[in-house]
Amino acid sequence: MSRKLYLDNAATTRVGKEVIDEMSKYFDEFYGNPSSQLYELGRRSKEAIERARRTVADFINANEKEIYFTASGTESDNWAIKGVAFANLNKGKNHIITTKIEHQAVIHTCEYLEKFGIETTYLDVDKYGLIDLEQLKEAIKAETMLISIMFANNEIGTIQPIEEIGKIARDNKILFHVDGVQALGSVKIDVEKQNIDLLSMSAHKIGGPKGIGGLYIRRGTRIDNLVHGGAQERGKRAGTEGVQNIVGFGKAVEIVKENFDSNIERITTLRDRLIEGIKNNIPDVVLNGHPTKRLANNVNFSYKYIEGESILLLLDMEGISASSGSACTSGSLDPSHVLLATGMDHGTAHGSIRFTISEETTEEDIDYTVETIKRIVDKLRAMSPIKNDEDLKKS
Amino acid sequence: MSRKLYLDNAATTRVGKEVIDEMSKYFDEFYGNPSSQLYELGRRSKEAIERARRTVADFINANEKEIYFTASGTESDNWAIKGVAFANLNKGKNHIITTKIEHQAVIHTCEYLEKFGIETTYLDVDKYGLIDLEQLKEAIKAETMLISIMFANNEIGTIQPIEEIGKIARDNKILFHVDGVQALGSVKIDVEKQNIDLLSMSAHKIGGPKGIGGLYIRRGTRIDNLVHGGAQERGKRAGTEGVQNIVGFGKAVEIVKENFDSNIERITTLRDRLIEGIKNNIPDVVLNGHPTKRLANNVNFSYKYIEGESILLLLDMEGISASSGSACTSGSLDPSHVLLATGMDHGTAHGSIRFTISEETTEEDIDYTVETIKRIVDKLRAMSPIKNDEDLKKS
Amino acid sequence: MYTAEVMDHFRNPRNVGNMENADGVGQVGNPKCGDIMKIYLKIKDEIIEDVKFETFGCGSAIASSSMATELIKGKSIHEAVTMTNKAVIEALGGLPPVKVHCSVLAEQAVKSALYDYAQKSNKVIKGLENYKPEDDEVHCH
Amino acid sequence: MYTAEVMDHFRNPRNVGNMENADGVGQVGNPKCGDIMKIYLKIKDEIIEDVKFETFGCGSAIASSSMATELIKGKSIHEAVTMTNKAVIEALGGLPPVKVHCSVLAEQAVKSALYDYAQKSNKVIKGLENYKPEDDEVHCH
Ligand SMILES: Cc1ncc(COP(=O)(O)O)c(C=O)c1O
Ligand SMILES: Cc1ncc(COP(=O)(O)O)c(C=O)c1O
Repeated sequence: MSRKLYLDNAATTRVGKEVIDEMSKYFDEFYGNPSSQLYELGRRSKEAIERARRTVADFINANEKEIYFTASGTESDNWAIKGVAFANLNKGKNHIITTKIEHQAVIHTCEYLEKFGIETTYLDVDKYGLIDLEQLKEAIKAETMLISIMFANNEIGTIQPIEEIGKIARDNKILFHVDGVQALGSVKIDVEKQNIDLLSMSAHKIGGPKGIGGLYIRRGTRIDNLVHGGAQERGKRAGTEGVQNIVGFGKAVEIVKENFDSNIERITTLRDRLIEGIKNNIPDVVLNGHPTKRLANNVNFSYKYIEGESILLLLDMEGISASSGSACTSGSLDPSHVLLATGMDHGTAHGSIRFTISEETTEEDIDYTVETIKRIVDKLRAMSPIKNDEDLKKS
Repeated sequence: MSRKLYLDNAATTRVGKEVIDEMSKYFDEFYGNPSSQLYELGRRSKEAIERARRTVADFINANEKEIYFTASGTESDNWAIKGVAFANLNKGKNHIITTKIEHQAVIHTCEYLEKFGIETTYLDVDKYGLIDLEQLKEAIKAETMLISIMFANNEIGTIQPIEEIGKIARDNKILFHVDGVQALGSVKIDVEKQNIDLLSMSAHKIGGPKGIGGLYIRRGTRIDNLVHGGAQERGKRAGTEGVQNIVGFGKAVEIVKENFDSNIERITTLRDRLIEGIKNNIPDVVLNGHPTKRLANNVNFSYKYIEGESILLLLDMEGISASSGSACTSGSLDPSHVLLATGMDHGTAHGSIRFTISEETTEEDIDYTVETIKRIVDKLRAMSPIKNDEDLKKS
Repeated sequence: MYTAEVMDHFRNPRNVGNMENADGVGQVGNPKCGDIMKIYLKIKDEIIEDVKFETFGCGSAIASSSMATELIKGKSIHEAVTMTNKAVIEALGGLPPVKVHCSVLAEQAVKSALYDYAQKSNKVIKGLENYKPEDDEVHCH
Repeated sequence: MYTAEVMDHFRNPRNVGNMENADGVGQVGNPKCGDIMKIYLKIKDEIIEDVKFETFGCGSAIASSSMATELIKGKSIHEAVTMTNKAVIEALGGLPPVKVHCSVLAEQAVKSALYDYAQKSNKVIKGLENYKPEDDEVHCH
């Protein structure tokens, strides 16, 4: 294996040296429990947490008192949705609106809430993965308590019109939760301007450590706790804080903040080079997601007549790490629910590969990727009994 | 400040060098998402998690398939109790039995469940903090679905007769959850022998990192998820795993396992030296908890006529970190609910200090502690308007 | 995730390709489920002289097809019809539980091709009496 | 958590101790709540010539008592009675929100001691007309 090329940065990212250095003090030097305010070691831990909280708050234009640390983007999604749902239990507000292309953390949470009498409407998306604002308006009922829509999709990278959705929610006095896990660090998030009431974040998608997330909760929002116990996080999220992880999250945000615009511009250019390279060199491919309203680092194509897992395995042999759909579903055999929601047929959906690049990706890497994926697609197509769209649609 | 003596190891522990070293590879070398099984980096992360899982399972005589990683002992407690309660929702099983001296993670969870129609009986304890098995038996009803009792108390160190409780639970076909957060690493835990169905654990209490816990769930136990989403942890606890933290948890357990018996013996001897030292040198003190059925590292006394926070502040000035009650309540002004449950009056309860030692504590440290606490108690008593038990009981 | 044997057959699949004038052709699976296997047989004196496959599917589908062709090549049709998915799994040194259906598909593809041969040549193959070509309904595994 | 001023008064409290033949003594708080403050006054010509305190309580209770005694020492009883908990907090450079009640207790202890003096000496102190010694019921803050 000559080359190592990690192109699955939407699944998780490498933790950089600066982040590791910042975290390292909180293992065996400043190891106090942040709840222990009566001695120095405990106060140090607490201060470190509050510093990180301010950094995260600044980054999304929130107040530091509105940021709560959790263990993952998934926990944040669960908390936002269950917390609002349970706070409204038996109050005649039992309806949630979300979309068909949310992360499982949202979809499975909404499904679970059915047993508590809570109903969910799943909005459609068009072939680019965009929701229809008119359909959203029509879905709103007197019982609707929450609209939960992701800022940007993790598989196809499509960015929703969050500000407009937020306005609709506000006009109807409905809370608006945004799964911002993929958007954080790639799109400018401003909870005020975008009318966001709850925002889920996750550190490991932006160069921070795994197992730490955040939830922005607009002041005054009525929400139950998901995890009960001690008085951590101002009594709203119990459990001894993963201090080192919180510090790492803060540092990762700090790094992303520097040169934000120029970095995003550079990555976007590379993304488009990869998109053009694949489109121009490999026949019978479909770009998934919106051509322009998409995450700066996301390239997702369906390669007709072949299947995604075998592409991934061959890519791995060539040193390239990529993904077919989201990392979390890679254990399952169903084609991506996101691609199906865009109206794609199952057969084509099965042959989809997501490359997600990072600041470390070079032009040379992009060109190597185009050449490699072309070779692999050719090889697998030669083996396939499906040769055209007719074959693909038979079933 | 000449000396630094950390005697709050029940609040949290220092992460040792071996643990840090083991974790360090999982930041920027093996940083793959463990859900990404189709490339090398992802498989590495997954293997590391499974290795840690086996280590933890072995340590409590469980099968590796029965161990689930969470973000804290608190989350484990929440999951065990809410998970069982919600799995039994509307099935005529709406009663939980616990004790008055549980950690807030248990008590606040049970209180929260009231809004879902779930009732909890809180068992009394005697002056040593022990429950009465007869009272437990009488509390059992046809509706009882869960008994949740801590293995050892975090404040006063009292160890409950878990095996006997487990037998009672089993005889009555009731699930038995044990908050083992303080017991892990200090008491031999054997989920088979002790009839435990669910066991909460936390890494940061045994030399592991903060923000990672575990829940043992006996195979076949009907329990809802607390956090829904991706297929992590065999579909039972969603969210991208804190791989580095799980690795640290596993390593910490591995270290605790080595020389377990001789370490516990050594610490017990030091504990008893501290207990004797305080008893013999300071008048009007009360040892909290059971004299022998107590955690090897726990020393908790009430110093009459003075108040705990001022003792702690003076201890901090002398370089000694200790605690008054549990770390999580240190923000609150109420005296410890645990001490009140043992029948202690408020005034005396206010003057309680917990020292919890570690393998690193020396005899010299113990003697320095005795001498220092004596000096501090003398100073504060000289300032106090309360001079005897009569004064103390007035209110 | 996969054994070395699976990876070997995936990376260097044996008997890939199609065949003109095949004596029996069988295709099973469908694009909806993400696997299709097509097997071509050249048969002379009841012996499988040559076999080819084309597969649309995951790594283990390709490896299972490749292994199945190896297992029946040179065998008599009566032997070939007794080849089970277990034999494929064993020869591959095991498959992950979620991938077992790939080996089942390989067994069915072989049976389907033998059935086609039996139909065309008016032969009876013991063990295929009850074989029914796949119905049209789709059941993904 | 605490300001340097609080820590200084906690570590080196001024005017600690009791007083024989005090002209006024006031005690507020109770052990149930975890704070008791007792203030002793020596008064001559309506001037607080000396003051002592004893406190059972947390760091900020001790610091608040110490600061309160400093604020009234040498002042006339009419000035002393106007000392508010805010003045104590300010002089201490601030108190955490959960500890504000300590400064309230200090204000009350001073008032209680002045009231005792007024009672004993049959004086009227403006500002104490409506002062009622604590009722027996316990309200912890
Ligand atoms: C008995 C007990 N249960 C639960 C917990 C909570 O665990 P964690 O600190 O990991 O949230 C603690 C520690 O604070 C504890 O001592
Ligand atoms: C859009 C989206 N939401 C939620 C999550 C879950 O976050 P985490 O991996 O921190 O559990 C992810 C990542 O997997 C995601 O991409």
